Amino acid sequence: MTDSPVYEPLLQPLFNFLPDKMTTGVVVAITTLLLGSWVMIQQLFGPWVERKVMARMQGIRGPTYVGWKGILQIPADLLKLIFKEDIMPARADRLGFFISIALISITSIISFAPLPWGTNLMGANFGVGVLYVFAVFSLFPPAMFIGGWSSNSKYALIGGFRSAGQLLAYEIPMFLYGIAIIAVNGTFSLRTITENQMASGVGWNLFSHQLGFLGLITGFIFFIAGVAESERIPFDIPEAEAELVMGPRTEFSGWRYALIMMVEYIHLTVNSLLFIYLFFGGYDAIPWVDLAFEHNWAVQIIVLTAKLYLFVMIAAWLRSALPRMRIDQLLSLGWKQLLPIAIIASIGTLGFVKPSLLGLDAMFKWIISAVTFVLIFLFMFLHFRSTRRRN
Amino acid sequence: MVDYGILLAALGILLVFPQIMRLFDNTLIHVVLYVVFSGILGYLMGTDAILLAPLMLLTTYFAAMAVIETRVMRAAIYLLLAMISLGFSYIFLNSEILAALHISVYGGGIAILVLFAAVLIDENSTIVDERTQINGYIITFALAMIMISLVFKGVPKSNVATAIINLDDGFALVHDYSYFLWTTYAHVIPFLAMLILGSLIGAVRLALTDKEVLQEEMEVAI
Amino acid sequence: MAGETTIVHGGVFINLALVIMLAPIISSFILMFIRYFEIKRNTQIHGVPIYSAILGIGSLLISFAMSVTMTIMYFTGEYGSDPEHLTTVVADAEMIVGTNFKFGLMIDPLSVLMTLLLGVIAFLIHLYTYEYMDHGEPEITRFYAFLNFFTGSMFGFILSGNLFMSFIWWEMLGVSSYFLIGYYWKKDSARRAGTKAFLYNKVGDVAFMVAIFLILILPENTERTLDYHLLAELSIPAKELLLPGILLFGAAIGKSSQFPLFGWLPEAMEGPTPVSALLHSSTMVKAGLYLMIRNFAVIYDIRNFDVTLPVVDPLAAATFILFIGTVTAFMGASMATVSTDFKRILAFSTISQLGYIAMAIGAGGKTAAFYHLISHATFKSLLFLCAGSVIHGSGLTDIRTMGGLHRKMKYTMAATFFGLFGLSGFPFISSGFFSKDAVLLAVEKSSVPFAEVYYIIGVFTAFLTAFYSTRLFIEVFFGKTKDGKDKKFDTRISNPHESGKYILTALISLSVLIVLESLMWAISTYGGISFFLTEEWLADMLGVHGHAFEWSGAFTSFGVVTLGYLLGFYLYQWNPSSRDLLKKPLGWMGTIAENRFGVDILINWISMGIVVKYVSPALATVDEKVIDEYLINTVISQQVGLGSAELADTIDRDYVDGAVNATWRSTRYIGRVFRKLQTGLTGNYAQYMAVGLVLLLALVTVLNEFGLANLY
Amino acid sequence: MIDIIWFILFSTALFVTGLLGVITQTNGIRILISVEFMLNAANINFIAFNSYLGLVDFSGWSMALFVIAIAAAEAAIGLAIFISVYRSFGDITLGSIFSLGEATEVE
Repeated sequence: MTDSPVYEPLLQPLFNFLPDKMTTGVVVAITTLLLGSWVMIQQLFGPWVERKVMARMQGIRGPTYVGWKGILQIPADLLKLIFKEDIMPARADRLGFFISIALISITSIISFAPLPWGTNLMGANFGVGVLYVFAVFSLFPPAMFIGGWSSNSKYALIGGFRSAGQLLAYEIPMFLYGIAIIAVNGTFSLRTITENQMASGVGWNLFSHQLGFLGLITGFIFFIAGVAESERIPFDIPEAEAELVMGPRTEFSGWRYALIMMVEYIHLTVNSLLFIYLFFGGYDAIPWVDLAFEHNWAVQIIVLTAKLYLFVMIAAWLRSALPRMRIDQLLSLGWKQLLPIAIIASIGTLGFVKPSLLGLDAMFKWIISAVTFVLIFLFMFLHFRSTRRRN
Repeated sequence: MVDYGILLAALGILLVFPQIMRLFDNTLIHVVLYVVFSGILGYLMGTDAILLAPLMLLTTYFAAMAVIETRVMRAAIYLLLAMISLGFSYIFLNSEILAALHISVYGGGIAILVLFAAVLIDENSTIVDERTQINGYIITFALAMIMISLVFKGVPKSNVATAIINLDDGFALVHDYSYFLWTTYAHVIPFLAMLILGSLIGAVRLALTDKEVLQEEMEVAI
Repeated sequence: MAGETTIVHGGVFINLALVIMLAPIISSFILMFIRYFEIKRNTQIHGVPIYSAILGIGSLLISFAMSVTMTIMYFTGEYGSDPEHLTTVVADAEMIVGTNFKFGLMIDPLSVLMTLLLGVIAFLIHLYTYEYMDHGEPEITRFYAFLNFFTGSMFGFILSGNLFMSFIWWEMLGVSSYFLIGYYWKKDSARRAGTKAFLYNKVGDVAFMVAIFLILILPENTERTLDYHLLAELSIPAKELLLPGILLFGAAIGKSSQFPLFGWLPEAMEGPTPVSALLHSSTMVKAGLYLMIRNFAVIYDIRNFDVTLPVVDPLAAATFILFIGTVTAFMGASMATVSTDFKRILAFSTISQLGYIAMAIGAGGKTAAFYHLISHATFKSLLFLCAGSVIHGSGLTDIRTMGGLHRKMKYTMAATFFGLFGLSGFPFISSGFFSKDAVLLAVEKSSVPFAEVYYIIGVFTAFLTAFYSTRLFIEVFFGKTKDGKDKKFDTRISNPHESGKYILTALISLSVLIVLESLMWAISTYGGISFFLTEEWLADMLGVHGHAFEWSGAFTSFGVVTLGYLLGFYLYQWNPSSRDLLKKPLGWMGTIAENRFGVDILINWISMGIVVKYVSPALATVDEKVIDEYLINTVISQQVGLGSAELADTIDRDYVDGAVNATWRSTRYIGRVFRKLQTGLTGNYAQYMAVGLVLLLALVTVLNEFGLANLY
Repeated sequence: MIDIIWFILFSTALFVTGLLGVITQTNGIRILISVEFMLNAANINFIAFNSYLGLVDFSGWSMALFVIAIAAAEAAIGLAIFISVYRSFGDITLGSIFSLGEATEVE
């Protein structure tokens, strides 16, 4: 972890009395906290943006009273929820009830560590980079499930089942799509992936010719999987309020509810950030060119925040535009379509960029790209045919 | 070099700690006990390993609870927790990538399968008779003692390098590891993939089979 | 410069070539799959016809663009090719390791030019198809699938680098042409035509196979190679090349419809017009002659080439080729003169022109042959598209019922004019004139015996060509009846109209192409300016020099062609009643030509009268009596079968069963003893294992303590 | 610098815990959980020794990775088997499932 955060030289001498590993750990924790607080501030205003956008789409005004145009609505709600009574249902499993909420919040917050906000603005430059984020995220489904089970409520239990099933179904394709980009760049480091996209003459991975335009398919489906992963409409089956009241969150109230809603937005944020890093250029302001001002840390943090809000708005747009899917449709989309397409697309991308990995000559590379497109086209065609017939 | 007595004492703490925790039913006492015992363990293990001690204690505690606990669902939760803390302990071995993989496979994959199965089956098991249980404790304790003494005698003589290479660039390490996997073990990975695919398909087929069909198959087999 | 080629392995051209040939084939597979699923599920997917058209045409657009790119790159010297020393790019991948059966690609001037030609023409024909075919029915997906497959196979054939690969693509061409000719398979005649084409081609295929085998075992071919670039370097005496050469030409006889086997080509008109256009211009029938040009080294020993023409041994295959070519050219032209169906006239004229190309090959004029091949491909595809446009617009096929169409179909008429302008070889300016002249010149100068006779027949054929071209044009678009009145289109049958924009795009593009071609050739011949496709330049590229343009031959052609035009105009426009006068003295000739010189009857007699009547029954009898009754029933089943069964019975009863009994008895005994340990509880088993482990480790420790074993 | 003996101690403790579970439990899922602990005890040793012997060769890590993969496959198929056993017998106490065994009264 030599070339990591800018703070490190400042912080390192302060903790010299600790053992080696511990110093690093403390420095990582502090820097993660600093950058994490920036993200947490976004959490206070992201939902407001979303609610405003949705309100405009529905022709209403959204939050207006608290603060300027209701900008303090979310902090106010949070304050209220924190001071509410802490209720735990009778015959709830105490261990599970505590563990689930602890796991969910801890995993969400520590997932910020390897996300760079600028060339030298990151919590920790872990050797596993993006894999760390995926690993930490994979703890989310069991935590949701335990929470649903331990609430001792049928809605929560069914919601927990659905939540775990859904998260599991979309985690794997999401990871596979990420794997293609990771393998192409030869690193797990989100910073290196971003820097590669920043170079001049190189577009963002979403529309880069260096991936044989396979980034388009991969990125699009990664985005879908990310939306499903953050359990937003149209994929909010676990908390479908008409069927399951609030899903696994039904029995949580007070500060637990505040925490769990916060975590939901953090999920949206982190999934958007992952998409931005892997496909949308990270903190790169302009694709194809490499200008000097793009390396300024202030510009970088502003660009990344702006992109983040763009995706919050897209999420709000999706939320107000699309109807909810059925659970079987959702699972079949995840397992039967996104996963095989993920496999085809990641093999195709790899084959395009490094044909020698598939044992092919470099002269086949555009053919590989074309064949991948054709295979995906065929696959989707056949699948839609079969689903249409069944329905 | 670690003293043999200290080693045995640490082993004793690891094995006895869960039993002591079971005697109390209060969260505060649990926390105090945990802090005290990890302090003792850390003191025994020396300053270098002071961060490993609480993690070790936590892992063995969760593992023991997963084994001892009567409710299956609780056992599954303890499995999840034990696996998470075990995964973090890999970071002390410079193996961040295996820590990440371990947590994602065990936390995201196996734990959730066990949780699902536990909820679907919903049966709290009966422990076998007293005699078997006591036999089990005796045998495992004997095994632990004999193994640790064997290792204690063996390790100083064998040629284990005394230092982990302090690799500053984790990415280079991960890259080297991936390259090694891709070159030296390239022929294993397809088999592994086929194994996992086969188990997936088999599991899905088993889980989707109707009860009647299953019973018919059983009868045919008999 | 001629013959100085550098051989390069791999490179960007191979990439391009793969894209060119695989784009249509992949799209055809997709279309076939779609159609397969439609049929299997018994449903129709909405909008599939239009999407399949887009896919089919789009894939050809890719090939077209890539072939243009490849040509420009190749001749401008980018990416390793050198315009001064022309490069041959070769790529190999062994199909069966250790043999010479390779997946080979070869890119040299010949294949590059041919690819460009096919790319342009096939793309325009696909575009034309979009309007010509009815897109209301789902069958169109199948049509595009096979059309794409056909074109893709031809691309593959052109670009293939060895005889083996050529043979594979050749067979693919055959099978896809079968499907395309029989596209309207509900019609009996279309089915028959497809079968006929396929069977006639098969004759050639057999010859091809034998030829490949003979080339493989040539004593000079020490490495047993089939690669073109290696074969061209071998120095083989003309005597040994006689049989392989004749057999290779036999393949071309089947595919390119030369003298005895030309019967399938007119029948192939049963397919849709785009198919005919593709078949006649640059794919199917050209494949055979392209093979001959490609394998020039097999017909002639290329090392001993003079700069002008090879000296031909009277015994060489070339003599045979020249003879067959001349006969074909004459017969084709005379049959075209008496035929009345629009498309059949064009078909017979194709046969005649193919004969010309074969003549050039036989006379050693490789350049002239390729020259004529190019110009013929252009104008013949245009003519077929015009025929399709006329049929599409008027609904008629017989030229006697047509007439006066010049008012209704102006653009089609202009296009037909340009096509016939090339076909008849309009003196001094048309591309057909220059190429035909080159062919005749090659024949005149060649050292084959009786070259003068062939030359005279060739010139007469040129006269006939001019005559029937004039006849066709006048009968369709102008024309007078025998009473001397202007022919008018019979509006009661249908209302003729001009075709739509897609058809016209194709027609106009091809007309422009012909005009450009003619201009270039003319300027290069008279002005001495070396253009993209001038004959000298072509000759340089192909490694063989042709002849310089000669005015004496040109004036002969001029005279003959003008005579043909005048006769045509006299008989069909100025004085139609004189046709009756000619009928009496020349009628018998017409009858012979109409019956196709009895060739089909002869083939029919051989196949039906001899093969079906005598040979098949004899073979059937042999199969039934000798193989079935004697060999299988008597010898194998009774002698071998029964004896071995008895032996097996003894072994089974005495030895195998006894061993089995012994096994179960001992197993039961052991089972009784050890059953006590099996409690069925997993925990107990684990306990046993753990106890065993503890004991083992304890033993090891104790042994180690006493120095009896060294554990570490 | 952590002495390697602590990791071995760790692995021993985890292994015997798993073994205790396998011996004393009758429920299939519980046994599976215990087996996971035993597998991971082996994993700790693999990783520890590989890290301490210098990271030139990664065989130990690779082996740990394979163990993880095989454990995943085993858990998936094992739990599926238990679920279908449960649906057929209404019970997954392994000692009480005797359908495939030989009945005792037969000679």
